[in-house]
Amino acid sequence: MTLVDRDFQGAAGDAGTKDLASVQDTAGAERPLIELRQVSKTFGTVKALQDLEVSIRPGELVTVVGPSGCGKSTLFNILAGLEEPDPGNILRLKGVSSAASDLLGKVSFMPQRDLLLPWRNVIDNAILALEIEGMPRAEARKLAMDMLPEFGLAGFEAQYPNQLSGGMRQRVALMRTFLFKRDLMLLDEPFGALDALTRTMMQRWLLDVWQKHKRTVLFITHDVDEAIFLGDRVLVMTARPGRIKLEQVVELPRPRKANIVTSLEFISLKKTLLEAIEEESMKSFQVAGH
Amino acid sequence: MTLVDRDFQGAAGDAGTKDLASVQDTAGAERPLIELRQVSKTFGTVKALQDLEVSIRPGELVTVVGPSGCGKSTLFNILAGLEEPDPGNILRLKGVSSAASDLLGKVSFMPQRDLLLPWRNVIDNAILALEIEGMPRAEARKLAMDMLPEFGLAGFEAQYPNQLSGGMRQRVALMRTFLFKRDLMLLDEPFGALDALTRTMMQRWLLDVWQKHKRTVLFITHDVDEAIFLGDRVLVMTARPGRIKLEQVVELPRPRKANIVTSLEFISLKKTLLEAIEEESMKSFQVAGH
Amino acid sequence: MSGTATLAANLPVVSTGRIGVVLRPVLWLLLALVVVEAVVVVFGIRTYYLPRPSVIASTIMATPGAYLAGLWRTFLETALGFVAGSMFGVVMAVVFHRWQTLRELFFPLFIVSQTIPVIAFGAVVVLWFGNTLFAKAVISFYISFLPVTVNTMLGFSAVDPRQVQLMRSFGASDAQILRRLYLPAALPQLFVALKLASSLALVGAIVGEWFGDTTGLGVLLLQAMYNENVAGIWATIVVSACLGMGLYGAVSYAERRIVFWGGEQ
Amino acid sequence: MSASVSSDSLRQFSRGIAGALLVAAVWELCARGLDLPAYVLPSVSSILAGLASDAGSLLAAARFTAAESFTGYAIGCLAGMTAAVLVTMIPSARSVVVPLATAINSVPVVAYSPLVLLWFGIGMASKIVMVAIAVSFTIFLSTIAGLDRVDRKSVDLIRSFGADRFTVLWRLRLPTALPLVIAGMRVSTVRSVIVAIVTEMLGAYGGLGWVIYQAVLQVDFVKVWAAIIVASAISLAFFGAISFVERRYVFWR
Amino acid sequence: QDLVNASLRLKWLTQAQFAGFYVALEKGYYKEEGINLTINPGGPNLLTENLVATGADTFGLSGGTDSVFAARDKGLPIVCIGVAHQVTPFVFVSHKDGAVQSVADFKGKTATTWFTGANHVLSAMLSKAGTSPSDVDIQPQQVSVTPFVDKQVDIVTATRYNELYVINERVGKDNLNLFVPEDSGVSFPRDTLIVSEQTATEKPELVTKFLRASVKGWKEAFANEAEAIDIIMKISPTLNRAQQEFMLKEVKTLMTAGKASTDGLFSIDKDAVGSANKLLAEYGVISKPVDLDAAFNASFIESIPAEERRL
Ligand SMILES: Nc1ncnc2c1ncn2[C@@H]1O[C@H](COP(=O)(O)OP(=O)(O)OP(=O)(O)O)[C@@H](O)[C@H]1O
Ligand SMILES: Nc1ncnc2c1ncn2[C@@H]1O[C@H](COP(=O)(O)OP(=O)(O)OP(=O)(O)O)[C@@H](O)[C@H]1O
Ligand SMILES: Cc1ncc(C[n+]2csc(CCO)c2C)c(N)n1
Ligand SMILES: [Mg+2]
Ligand SMILES: [Mg+2]
Repeated sequence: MTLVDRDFQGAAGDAGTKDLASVQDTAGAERPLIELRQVSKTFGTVKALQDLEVSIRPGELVTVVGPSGCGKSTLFNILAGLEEPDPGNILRLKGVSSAASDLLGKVSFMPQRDLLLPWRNVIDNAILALEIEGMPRAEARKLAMDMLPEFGLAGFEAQYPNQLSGGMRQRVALMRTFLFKRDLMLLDEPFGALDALTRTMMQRWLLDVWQKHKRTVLFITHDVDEAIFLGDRVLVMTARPGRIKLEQVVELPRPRKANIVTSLEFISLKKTLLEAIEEESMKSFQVAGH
Repeated sequence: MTLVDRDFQGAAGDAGTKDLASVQDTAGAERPLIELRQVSKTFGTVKALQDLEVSIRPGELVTVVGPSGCGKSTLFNILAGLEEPDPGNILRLKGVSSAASDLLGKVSFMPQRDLLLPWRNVIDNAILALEIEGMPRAEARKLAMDMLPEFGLAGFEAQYPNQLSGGMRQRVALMRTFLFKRDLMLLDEPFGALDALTRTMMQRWLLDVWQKHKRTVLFITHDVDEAIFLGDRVLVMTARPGRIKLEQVVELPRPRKANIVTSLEFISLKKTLLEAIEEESMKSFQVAGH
Repeated sequence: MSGTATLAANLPVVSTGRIGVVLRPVLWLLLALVVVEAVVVVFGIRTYYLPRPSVIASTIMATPGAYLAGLWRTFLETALGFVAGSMFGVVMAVVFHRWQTLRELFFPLFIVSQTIPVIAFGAVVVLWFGNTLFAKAVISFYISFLPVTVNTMLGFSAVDPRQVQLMRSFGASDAQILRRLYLPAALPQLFVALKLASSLALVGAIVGEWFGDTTGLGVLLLQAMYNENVAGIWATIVVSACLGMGLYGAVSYAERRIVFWGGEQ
Repeated sequence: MSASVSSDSLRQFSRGIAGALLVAAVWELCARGLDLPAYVLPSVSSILAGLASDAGSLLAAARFTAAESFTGYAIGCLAGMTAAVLVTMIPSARSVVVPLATAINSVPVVAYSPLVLLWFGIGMASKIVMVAIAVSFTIFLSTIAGLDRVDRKSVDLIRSFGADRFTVLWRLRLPTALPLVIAGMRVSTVRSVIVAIVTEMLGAYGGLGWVIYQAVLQVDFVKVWAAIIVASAISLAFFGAISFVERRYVFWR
Repeated sequence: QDLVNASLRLKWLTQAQFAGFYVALEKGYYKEEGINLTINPGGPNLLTENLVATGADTFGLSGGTDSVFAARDKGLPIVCIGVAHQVTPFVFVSHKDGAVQSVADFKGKTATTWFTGANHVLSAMLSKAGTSPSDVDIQPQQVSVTPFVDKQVDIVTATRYNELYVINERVGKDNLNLFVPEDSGVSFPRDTLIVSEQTATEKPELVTKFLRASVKGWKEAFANEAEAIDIIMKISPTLNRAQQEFMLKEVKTLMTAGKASTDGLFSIDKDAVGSANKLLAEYGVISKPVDLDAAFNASFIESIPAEERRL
C-alpha cells in the first residue's frame, strides 16, 4: 500500500474538472476554498485525528471513506466550527488563517442523522437555518417553497417528519443544508440510513442538484460505490488516528449515468480503493478467533 | 425486461452447486425443501403478495431482492408460520402440504433487526430459542459456549447487547438463529443496519459459517452486490403486489473471495439484476416533480 | 465497527465522582442549616414561623423513641401497601394487556378511582378493616397501584411486535412470551412508576394514620399541629423526609441493580 | 384509516361508559340488597338525589376548590419550569439543586400541610401554596428530564447555523422538553385537586374538603359522597383538558 | 378467665382529656370487669358515632351532645350512656385591652369559632344578649390561635383544657376576658360516652361494667394526677407535660361540675341536654327535636351508686 503525495494542490490540478462550476469562478480557481494542515484532535486519551492534511478547491465534490471511528465526523465537526482541533494546526478559509470557531455559521453542515425537528413541518424544518440567521419567516418560507419541487417534496410542505419516509426526510435535511447558503457544504453520510435502492436514487438526484447549484461539497460515506459515483476525488482515511491514506482522483465524465457503476474505469477505481480500505478495515474490525 | 420461466425445479437444476452441502444429501437433492405456489397475501385493501411461486432445494442459499414494501418480510412471515396466506395457496414442506401455522417452530427465523433482549447477555440471548424449546439452561449454555469462537464472540459471553458493536450484535442474532437448528433458515436483511465496510466483513464470514453448517438459507437483502456475492440464486421481486420478476442463477465458484465483486462475471450479473431492479424501484420510488 | 472501541466507550465506568455526588449535597445542606440557624438568631424570627435547626434537632433528641417508633410503624404500613399495590398494579396491567375488553370496560374506572381523595373515605376503610396496620396499608395500596398499572402497560405497549413474532417463531407460548419478553421489557417503565408509588404509598400511610392511630408519623404530625408545637411539626417533617428519601433511594438502588441495561433499547 | 380510528374510540368510549354503569349497578344492588344504611354506603341513587338537592352549595364549594387548585397549579407549573430552565442555563447549580429537588419531592406533601396552614392561615392562600409546592417539584423534575433529552448532535447542528445559547434553548431545548413537561402537567392535575381538598379538610372557609369535613361531623354521608363525586368530576375535567392540550400540541409523538 | 373483647373509640388522639380511660386500662380495671378493652384514638375526619353505630367499635367517647343529636337525627342507632363534661367545655376569649368587654360588644366584631356546634352556642349567647348573630362576623376557626394573638380577630373560641392553655401562654392569663356560655344561660355538655342500641339492649351488663371500670379509672386519675400524666406521656411522649397537667386539671373541673358534683361522674343532666336539644332544633341543625329518652339512657350509669361515682 502506497501513501500518495499529499500535496492536493498539485494532485487536484490534474483532476478532470471540465464541467465543474469552479471553472467559471475565474479568480478562485486555483486557490483552495479551505485548507487544513497538521490538524490533530485528541479526546482525553483517544487520538481521533493526527496530522491531517486536506485542501478543497471551490466547486469540488470530494468524498471521504474510512473505517468506522476513524475520525470522519470529528473532521466535520472541526470544519463546522463545533470543535477546536489541538493547538499547532493550520486552518485556512479562502487563504485566511482562522480558528475553527470562526467557521461557526460559515459552512452548511448536515450531520449523520437527519435531525429534523419533529414539531416542525417540512417547510419549517427546511427554513430553520434561515430563521436563525434572522430572515423573516414569511420570506424564508417563500424561498423554500420555490425549492420544494426540485427536492421532490412538492405538496409535502405541511407534512411532519413522522409522516415521511426515510428518503424524504433525508431530502428535507438536504434542503435545509442547501438553503443555508455557504461556500462549503459538509454532508456526513447523508444516505447511510437508507436502503440500497433508495440510496441509489438519492445519489443520482444529488448529482443533478449539485451540478445546478454549484456548491463545494465534502461528502462522507461508507460505501465505495457511492464515493466513486459522486466524487471528483475520493479521500481514504486510515484507521484511528485518522490521516489521509490515499487520495484518488475520479476521472469519470459528468454527468454520470447510473450504469457507470458497471463500467471498466469504475471497476478499476473500485478495486484500488477497496484494497486500501480493506487494509484499514482489517485494522479496526476485530473478529476474535476468526 | 423478460420474465424468466418460473419452473425453479428446472432452472435450479442447471445451477452450479458443485461444492454445495446439498450434494451430499443424496435422498433430498432434487426434492425441494420448501415449495410455495399461488401464494397471495392481502392486508385489508393492500395486496402484499400475488401468486408468488418459490421453491428451495436443501442446502441452497437463495437471496431475495426487491423494492421496499414489495412484500419480502411478508413472505418470510408466512414461511415462519407467523402469518397465514390467503386461501387457495399451496405450501409444501419436504413435499408435504401444510398450513403456514404448521411451520411455527419449524424454521429458524432472523427478523430485520437483531432484536436482542437487552437484559440478557450474549450467551443467554443466543440460547433464547433453546430455552423456549425446553432445553435446560446449563446444557443450552454449554452448546452455545462451544459455538462462540466460530461467531467471533469468544470472551464476550457475559457482555450485554448495549456493550456490543452493531456487527457483533448481528453475529449474536445469527448465532441464536443457528442454534435453533431447523431445516430452513430465514434471514431478513441481517446486515441492513450495518455500515458498508462492516457488512463486507460479515458477508465473508457468513459464507464461511454457512459452508461449515450446511443449512438451507433464504436471505433478503437490498444490496445487489450482497445478493450476488452470497447467493446460489437471486430472486428479484416486483413492486407491490410482490411476485418473482426474475430468477438469476449465480454460477460464481465457491469459496468466493472478496475481490470477486470486481470480476467480469460478477459485473455482468450485477448489470442484469440492476436493470430488473431499477425498473421495479422506479415504480415504488416517487420523486415528485423530478 | 471496532468491537473493542465500542466496548470501552460503553462499559459502565466506575465513577470516582460517586462519593462526591452524595457528599456535595450533604455539605450544602449542612451549610444551609448553619445559615438558617444564624438568620433565625440574628433576625429574631419567632419559633412559630421558623424554629432554629438546633431546636428541631433537640426536639427529636428529647424523645427519640417516639420518633423512631413512629418511623417504624409508618414504614411498615408504607412497605406493606407499596408491595401489595405494586404487585396488584402489575397483575392488573397483565390482565388489561391480555384482555382488551376488560381493559376498555374497567381501565377508565381505574383512572377515576385515583381522582377520589382517599381522605374522603378513609373512615370507610376503618369501618371495614378496623384500627389495624392493615387498614393503613390498604390506603397506601389504594393510592399507589395505578401508576404501576399505567406504566407497566406503557412498557408492554413499547414491546416491538417483531420481537413477539420472533419468540413465536421459536414456538413460545403466551406465558413464555410474557415471562421472557413483556415483563422484563416493562421493567424500566415499571421502576419509574415504583419510584412515584413509593412516595405515594408514604402519603397514604401518613394520611391513613389521621383516621385514628396511636403511633406513626401521621399521628405525630396531627398532634404537633393541633398543639401548635411548631418544633414538633418540623421534627416530624424531618423524619418523614428521611423515610421518603430512604424509600426513594432504595427503589432507585434496586432500579440501578435490576434495570442495568437502561431505559433505551 | 381515520374511519377505523373513530370507530375504535367510539367502542372504547361506549365500553368505558358500560364499565361505569356496571359498577354503579353493582353498587346500587349491594346498597339496596344488603339494606346498607347511608352511614355504611349510600346507594348510587341516593347520592345522585343528594347531588341534585345540594347542587347549589356543592357548586359553590366546587368553584372554591377549583379556584384554589387551578391557581396553585398555574403557579406551580410556572415556578417549576422557570426553575428548570434557570438550572439548565447555570450548570454549576445543577449538581446541588437537582438531587435536593429529588429528595424534597420524595417527602410526602401532607407532611408540610400543618406548617403551611400555620403560616398561611386557613384561607385560600394555604391551599394554593400546598398545591403549588406539590406541582412545582414534579414539573421541575420532568422539565429537567425533558431538557436533558435533547440530542447533542441536534445542538451541534443548530449551533452550526450560528445559534447562541438562547436560540438553542428556545428553538430546540424547550420544544424537545415539551412532551415530558406536558406529561408531568397531566399527572399533576389530579394531584392538585386532591392536595387542595386534603388541605381544606384540615381547616378552611369553604371548598369541597371543607364540605366533606362538615358533612362527616353532621353525619350526612350522602353529602360526603356527593361531594366526592363532584371532586372526582373536577379532577377528570382538569385531566381531560390537559390531555386535550397534550394531544393538540404534542402531535408528533 | 374469659375476657370479652371490646373497643373504645375516642374523639381525638391520646391526651390527658381521656386520662381516666387510660388509667383504667393500665391498672387493669377493665380486666377486673372481664373486658379486654382496646382504646382507639380518633382523628380529624372520623366520626365516633359512625364507628359505634356500625359496630366497628363497641364504645365511643364522641364529640358531645351535639354530635349525638345529629347522629340520632340521621337515624344512627346509637345511645348516649354518660356525659363527661357536664358544662360547656369552651369559652369565648377576647383581649382585655381590646374593644370587646362584654357579649354585647361582639356586635360588629370578628369572631372565629368551630362550625361543629360551638357556632350555635355563640349564636345563642348573642341572641340572649340581644345581638343578632348576623351582626357579628363569624368565621371558621383555624387550628392556630395566632390570628387572635396577633389581634387579627377580636374573639376566639377555646376549649378550656386545650386552646386556653396556648392562649394563656402566649397572651398572658391576666390579659384576657373569658365569656362563659353558662353565664349567658346557654349550656352545651360535651364528650359523651355512647354505645350502639344493639349493645345497649343485648349486653347491658357489659355497658355497666365498662362504666364502672371507667369511673374507677377517672377517680384514680384525679386522685393521682402525676401518675395519670405519666401514663399518657408514656403513650404519647411528644406531648408537652405542662400542657397535659393543665388539661387534666381543667377536665376535672368540667367533669365534676353541675350534676356530677352531686351524682358523680358521667351523670346525664336531662335539663342541660334538653336545652341543647332545643337550641339545635331552633338553628335547624337537626330537623326536629330528638327523642331524649331514646337518645340518652341514664339507667346504666345510674345503676352504679352515686357515692361510687363521686370523687
Ligand atoms: N466528544 C468525544 N469525546 C471522546 N471521544 C470522542 C468524541 N467524539 C468522538 N470521539 C472518538 O473519536 C473517534 C472518532 O470518532 P468519529 O465520530 O469522528 O468517527 P467516524 O469516523 O465519524 O465514525 P463513524 O463512521 O462510525 O461515523 C472515535 O473513537 C470516537 O469514539
Ligand atoms: N400487518 C400488516 N397490515 C397491513 N399491511 C401490512 C402488514 N404487513 C405488511 N403490510 C404491507 O404489506 C406490504 C409489504 O410489506 P413487507 O413488510 O412485506 O415489505 P418488505 O418488502 O419487507 O419491505 P422492506 O424492504 O421495507 O422491509 C407493505 O405495503 C406493508 O405496508
Ligand atoms: C367543638 C370543637 N370543634 C372543633 C375543634 C377543633 N378541633 C378538632 S380536634 C381538636 C383537638 C382537640 O383537643 C380540635 C382543637 C374543637 N377543639 N372543638
Ligand atoms: Mg461519523
Ligand atoms: Mg421487510
